[in-house]
Amino acid sequence: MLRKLIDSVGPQFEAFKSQDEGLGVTETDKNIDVSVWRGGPDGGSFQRFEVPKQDNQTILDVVAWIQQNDDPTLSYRFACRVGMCGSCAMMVNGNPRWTCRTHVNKVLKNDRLEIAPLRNLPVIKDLAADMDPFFDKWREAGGVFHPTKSRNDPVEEISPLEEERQNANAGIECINCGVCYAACDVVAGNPDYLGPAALNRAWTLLNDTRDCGSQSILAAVSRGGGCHNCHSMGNCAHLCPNELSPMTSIAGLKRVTALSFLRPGN
Amino acid sequence: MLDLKLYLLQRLSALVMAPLVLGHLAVIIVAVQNGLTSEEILSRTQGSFWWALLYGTFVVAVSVHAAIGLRVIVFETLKLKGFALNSLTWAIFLGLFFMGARAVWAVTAVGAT
Amino acid sequence: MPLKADIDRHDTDILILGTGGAGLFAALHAQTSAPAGTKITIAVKGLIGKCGCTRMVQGGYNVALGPGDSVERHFMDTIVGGKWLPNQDMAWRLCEQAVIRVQELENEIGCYFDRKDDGTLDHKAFAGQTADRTVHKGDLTGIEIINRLMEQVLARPVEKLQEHRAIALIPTKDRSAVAGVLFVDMRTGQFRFVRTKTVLMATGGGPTMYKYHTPSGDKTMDGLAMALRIGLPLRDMEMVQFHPTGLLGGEGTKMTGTVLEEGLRGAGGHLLNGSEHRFMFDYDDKGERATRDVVSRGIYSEMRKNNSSPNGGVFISMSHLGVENVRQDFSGMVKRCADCGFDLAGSKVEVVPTAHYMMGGVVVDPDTRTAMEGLYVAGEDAGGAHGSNRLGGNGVANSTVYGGVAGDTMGLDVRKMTTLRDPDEEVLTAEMVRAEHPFSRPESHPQHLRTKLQDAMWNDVGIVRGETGLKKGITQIQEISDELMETGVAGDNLAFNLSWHDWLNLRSLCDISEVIAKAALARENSRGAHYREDFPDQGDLDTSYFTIVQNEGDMLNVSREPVEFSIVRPGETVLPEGEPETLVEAPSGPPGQPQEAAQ
Amino acid sequence: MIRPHRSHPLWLAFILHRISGLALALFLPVHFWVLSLMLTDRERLDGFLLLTENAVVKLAELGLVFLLAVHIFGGLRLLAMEFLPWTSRQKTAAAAAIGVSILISGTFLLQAI
Ligand SMILES: Cc1cc2nc3c(=O)[nH]c(=O)nc-3n(C[C@H](O)[C@H](O)[C@H](O)COP(=O)(O)OP(=O)(O)OC[C@H]3O[C@@H](n4cnc5c(N)ncnc54)[C@H](O)[C@@H]3O)c2cc1C
Ligand code: HEM
Ligand code: SF4
Ligand code: F3S
Ligand code: FES
Repeated sequence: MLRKLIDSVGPQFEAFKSQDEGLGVTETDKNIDVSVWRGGPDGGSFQRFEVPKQDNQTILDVVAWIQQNDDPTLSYRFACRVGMCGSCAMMVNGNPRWTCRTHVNKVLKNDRLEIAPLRNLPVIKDLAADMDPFFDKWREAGGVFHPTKSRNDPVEEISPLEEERQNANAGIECINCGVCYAACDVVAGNPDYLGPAALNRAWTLLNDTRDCGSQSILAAVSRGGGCHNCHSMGNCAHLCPNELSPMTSIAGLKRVTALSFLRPGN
Repeated sequence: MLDLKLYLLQRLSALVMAPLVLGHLAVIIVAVQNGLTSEEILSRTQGSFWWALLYGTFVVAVSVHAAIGLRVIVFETLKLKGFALNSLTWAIFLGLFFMGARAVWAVTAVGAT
Repeated sequence: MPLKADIDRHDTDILILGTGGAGLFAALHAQTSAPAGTKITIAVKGLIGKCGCTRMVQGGYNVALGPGDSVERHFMDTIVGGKWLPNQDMAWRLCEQAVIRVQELENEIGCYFDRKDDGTLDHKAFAGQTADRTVHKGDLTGIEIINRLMEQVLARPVEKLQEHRAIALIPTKDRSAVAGVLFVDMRTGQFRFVRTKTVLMATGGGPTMYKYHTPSGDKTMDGLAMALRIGLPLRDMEMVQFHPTGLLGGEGTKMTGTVLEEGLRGAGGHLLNGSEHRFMFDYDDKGERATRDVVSRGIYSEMRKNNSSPNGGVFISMSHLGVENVRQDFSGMVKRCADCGFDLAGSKVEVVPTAHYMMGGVVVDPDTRTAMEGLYVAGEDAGGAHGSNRLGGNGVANSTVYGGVAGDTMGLDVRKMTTLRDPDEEVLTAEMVRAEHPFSRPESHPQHLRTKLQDAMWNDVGIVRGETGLKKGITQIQEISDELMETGVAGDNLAFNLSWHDWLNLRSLCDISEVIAKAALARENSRGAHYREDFPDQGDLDTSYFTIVQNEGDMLNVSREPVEFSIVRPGETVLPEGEPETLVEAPSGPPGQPQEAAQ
Repeated sequence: MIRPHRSHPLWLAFILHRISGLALALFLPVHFWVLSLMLTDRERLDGFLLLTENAVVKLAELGLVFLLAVHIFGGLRLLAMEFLPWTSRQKTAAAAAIGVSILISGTFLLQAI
């Protein structure tokens, strides 16, 4: 019963179950047994590869090694290779992660890895997911600056010590990698849910004193798929590689939307 | 699926219930100590306007609260939507409300003896 | 292999290649400057806003808004820093417009740059600058700029072609104008030809043909290679900027080459060679705090003397500054190293100079127009604004300023262009054949060739150059290039076929590597980023010239052109009389105060 | 058993809250039904209440009170997190919620025996 309940929370990738996050011992001249998901929008399956272990090796390096040395048809995506662009996220041993900055030792269990495309998004091919729905929701959540001034005005003076600015700064360094989106079971269960990253962005905008779109943002995050669907399960904050807490931002949205509903004058 | 209004209803009902349930728990702990009989329950509650109000409020709140709560779980796990989901929510609400109302009536109405 | 018949044809009015600072700004500006009903399309090799180098900008953005600073001062620093080679009209425009652009970024786009506690903008002082000038958002400035730009573009009715790789500019039959751009839709592998009235090339250079390099993986000189093939002149191509401290994690990892902040050295970090000797004072009085090119050459010399660390670089050591302090002051860098398995705060980390930026590019005018009608170039693809050396903070200023200028210019020019031009179908076919070439050769992954090219460029066309090495380098590049043409890729499934794109990447890199090597051979002096062992002098400033490389009948033609001192001559200044030479205090550098955090 | 992306205290708090809510929603109608026996069938009710002396029934009752405690404190934690801006201590709060509920049900158990 419990098992079923836990499973029923959302459809899952059949993931290799590992809870060990500790840094393992480095042993070279060993191979890693890697299962890589292959397929497209219509489904697929895991394929196994042997990859030589190296001292310094990220998950992205493992994937690239396979494509460059074993199977040239393997598809995946990356750009910056250093944790800035958010292009390279994949499911690694069941957890969504930025692969370019995940050292193999951090996730390796019994010399095994399982790598799959990011959860909760359509697959293009193999490890490359289609991120459009993620960005569509970013936009739906009101995620664009609404200006009041122009390029001919001086830069506004805003103290970084102001509370609102601090709220905004706390969430602003999001690289839209989609890790939180893949980690959230509400997204899995509710395809309309805007998701942690989009809502986090909405919260930073709401706290930006230069932005004049508060009303439209509040309306956008209060609709059917809005912030009120979040159960504060915290997978987003737990796994965000930049240590942001979309959960906290969403709680902020809940608070502000509720207050503005109860006190419409404000 | 939760929008702002359902969310607020659920949170408000929870806030209403919190003190009631905590109080109820305390009563149970005391009551159970002496063993439960219907006599005992009734002697405490029967004819009391305040008990009726208390339990009545709880029933309303819990019907709202649980209906919305179950609605969310059903939506997320069974993917029920639209009319079916709304009907289910109302059914749970009404079912709980009537059963609850009957129970309150049973425990508090005068003259049942 | 028969030619794939299914080429999709598509029309637009304004086509933009790339979504870095230049591409995204162009899309926004074109939207406002073009007449209503103009169709705007943005096409990019990766996902919108998630590829390219603007996103990777750490240190910040140069703008003359700091205390006492002026456009004149910013301009003079740019000219002096570029060793008198910059196109002065472009440099002036860069400095002047940066002010507007930063205000636009803040007020209209929604970027928030760090403030001082009193609410005013915080300006850092980078090396080579005479005022506190660099605005930033922590050390993740590029993420803030690109995320906000991306949001604006996503919210607008701009047609988006993601994971579309431009493979050729297609001219009209008479070669006077550009008719459109040929793409590979990477997701399906299909060819797509987009006819357009105007094209902005903003594919962002990026010297990834060096063994150690900083730019993002999608940047492989495609733009310059396309420009070269269509016959456009490239200038300053020998000018490749190296960053002294790239992370060195060994051969097997892509994180090798990525930047470790220069603030580490500014704060007092030590560079140690293989035998733990602090060697920088052997090269310069300022030790680790010497300028970027000096430190890069110092490290390179140690490496050549085999005084190197296990992976063939040197060490940066921070722990003497206090492990906790380092952890606090450089939390981003410490975390980045830790994710890769290194302890920056507590022990030594291996570093190596790493190829960072292309000063050279297509010859353009200050309105981003090229010699070919309908073709515009902005950002790192365009040459001229930086001359022989780019100041830290001028890179993102350049791409955002000129991206906006390009958008404005195209919006105006497109009014005069009433019809779409028809492509030279022969060129179109030839370009498809060219791209499909590897399908006709025996299959073998081109990665080993890329490694070979990167070694050749690093060893012979790198930080320290000489005639013998350059000639050897050119021969090697040609050999690798020939070998590439005999290396095949299986063509049976072209959908998201990265191996095919690896091949195409390497094709572009080979083409431009040859240009760099030949331009380097032609410059017989040492200026800025270009250092010739056999000609260590900077040469006469008054007769400064820049190099031009152009493709003529499949031959690379290298020539020199004199720099026009249109605004200021060597020895003169545009600063008003009595202005102090510098507003920055002498870099005494208390720990934690990076003086040279230029990226 | 728990999938890796869920192995952290906040998710545990969430699932406990959900399971307890669900179980309560299923139990509540039974509870209401028992009480409404008051109206119709006093004998059966007393028989039923006698059963509370029975260990099994006691255990079930205990479980429900435990669930109620878990759910309330989980719910109060959520309400606090959403409506009070002190938000950084959720993990501690989650743990505390479980702790307190165990305490309460423990008291109940001791008293009842
Ligand atoms: C690590 C790092 C740190 C830096 N830090 C600073 C700094 O602090 N300050 C500073 O001023 N400068 C800095 N720079 C330099 C600065 O980032 C660049 O000069 C500038 O951003 C270039 O902008 P761009 O728009 O021309 O190109 P990019 O931002 O690189 O964008 C190029 C775009 O073109 C696309 N593209 C490439 N090829 C094709 C093709 N064939 N078809 C379609 N699209 C294509 C790419 O995918 C990308 O979207 C840094 C660079 C790096 C690498
Ligand atoms: C008395 C105090 C109570 C409080 C403070 C409380 C609080 C809450 C809160 C805040 C939620 C929202 C959880 C979320 O969105 O993730 C919730 C959900 C729920 N509650 Fe309660 N509740 C109380 C009593 C009850 C009772 C008595 C029942 C039983 C009928 C109940 C049944 C539910 C259900 C079924 C859910 C849905 C769970 C989910 O969505 O995961 N609650 N409760
Ligand atoms: S909030 Fe964190 S996990 Fe989510 S998209 Fe942003 S950076 Fe990625
Ligand atoms: S994981 Fe999902 S439920 Fe809320 S706290 Fe994060 S968005
Ligand atoms: S490749 Fe850019 S975040 Fe990993």
